[in-house]
Amino acid sequence: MVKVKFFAALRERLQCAEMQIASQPDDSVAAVRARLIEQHPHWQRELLDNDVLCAKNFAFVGHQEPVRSGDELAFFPPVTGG
Amino acid sequence: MVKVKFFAALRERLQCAEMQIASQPDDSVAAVRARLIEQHPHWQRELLDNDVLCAKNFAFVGHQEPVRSGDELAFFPPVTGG
Amino acid sequence: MSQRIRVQTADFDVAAEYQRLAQTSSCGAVVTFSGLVRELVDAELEALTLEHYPGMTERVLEQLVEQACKRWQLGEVTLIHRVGQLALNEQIVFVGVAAAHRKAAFAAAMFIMDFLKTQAPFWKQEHSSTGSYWVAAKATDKQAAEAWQEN
Amino acid sequence: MSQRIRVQTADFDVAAEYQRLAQTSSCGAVVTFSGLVRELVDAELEALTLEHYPGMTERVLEQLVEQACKRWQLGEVTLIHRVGQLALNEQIVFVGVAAAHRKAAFAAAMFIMDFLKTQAPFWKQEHSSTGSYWVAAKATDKQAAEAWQEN
Repeated sequence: MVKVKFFAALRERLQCAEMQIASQPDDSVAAVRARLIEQHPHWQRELLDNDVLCAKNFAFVGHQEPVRSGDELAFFPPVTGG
Repeated sequence: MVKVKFFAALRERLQCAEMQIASQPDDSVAAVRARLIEQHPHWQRELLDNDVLCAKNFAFVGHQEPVRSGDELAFFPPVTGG
Repeated sequence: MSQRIRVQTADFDVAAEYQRLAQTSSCGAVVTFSGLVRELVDAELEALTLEHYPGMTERVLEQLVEQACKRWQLGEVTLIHRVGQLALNEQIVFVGVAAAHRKAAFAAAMFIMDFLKTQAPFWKQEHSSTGSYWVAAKATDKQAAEAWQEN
Repeated sequence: MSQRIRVQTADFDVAAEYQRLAQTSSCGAVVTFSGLVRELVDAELEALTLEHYPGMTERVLEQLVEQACKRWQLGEVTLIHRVGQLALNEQIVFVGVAAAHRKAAFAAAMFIMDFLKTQAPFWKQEHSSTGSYWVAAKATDKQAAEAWQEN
């Protein structure tokens, strides 16, 4: 399983802060995101937004990043701290 | 009369903090300095040092700056505050 | 080099943080930056909520401080960022840098703030008289962070 | 815009100065710089004497702050410089800038320090285990001030 978290405006729009999704062989961020959209078709526009950032195990990653069972993914909007 | 002040290392080397010197028609910083050296020949090396800065009435000036009776001139080494 | 990095709901005391930095006996220069909650231009701000990604935030802040320490000769760095609900005029973020030379202290503090603004997973939501809105990321912040890569 | 400029023998309180700057309700960014008396590399420093040119010093500091205020959008600027005899670890100089944006606050504080170092009539004399010496001006300080003219 892969843990998936959403933050801030994205969390509110998807109405989901955290979920689990089954991992697959040769999995990637892009593949996990595609399966999230399969399960929740109304998430498509939000998750495919070019501005959405992704982190794996607390570090920024690109969409081609490999994903394994036990990993934690997070999707979130551009950050606005400071 | 023109008031002349010296500061820091220059004050110590000339052994003079403040003095008065008679002003002359069409006077300038360079002319005052030349008269100071006439009166105190051993000041020549210190006062002709290229690093020495000059202020007239509390503002930096160049050596061609006109000088009149009542003005305050100051000669001092490069500043080192902060 | 010593580092002090905090993500906390509690307020911080700039006076105490400054004292800590000024005690570094080899450092003649101390630069501090404090960010505060300010009035909005177009609505009356009632409060600000700061959400963050626990676990990732601390890691990113540590990496920013480490990068600054590699880039400049620094004595001590403090980085504190608050989360949760903040009222008008409250303190949000503190960066303090003690260094032997002022140029390094200024540059490191600016570098940390510029990267924090684009890399650290914090999100601000403004609660104003007209509703609650997530703050949009600024293009100028992205440009400020990118400018460091050219040097 | 309000300015607070002081040349004094007494120490200053960074906490109080910060509080004053942080009260400027439209300014989300406060940057402070503090310069301290530090150990010498090659001798044991016992004390530092700061001489200045009363009358000119205040004028130059006012002009520096005014130039910064023309160049950037600033809310409040504080500039304090001590004179007289200072011991190891004592505070020498404080620059504090409150502004709406951090970039202006950082730039103005750096600008004021860079020009103060080359334009304000202060002179440091170090009293160390090996004697008393007037500090020599640094070429790097001159370069730092000149760099602003290129922008």
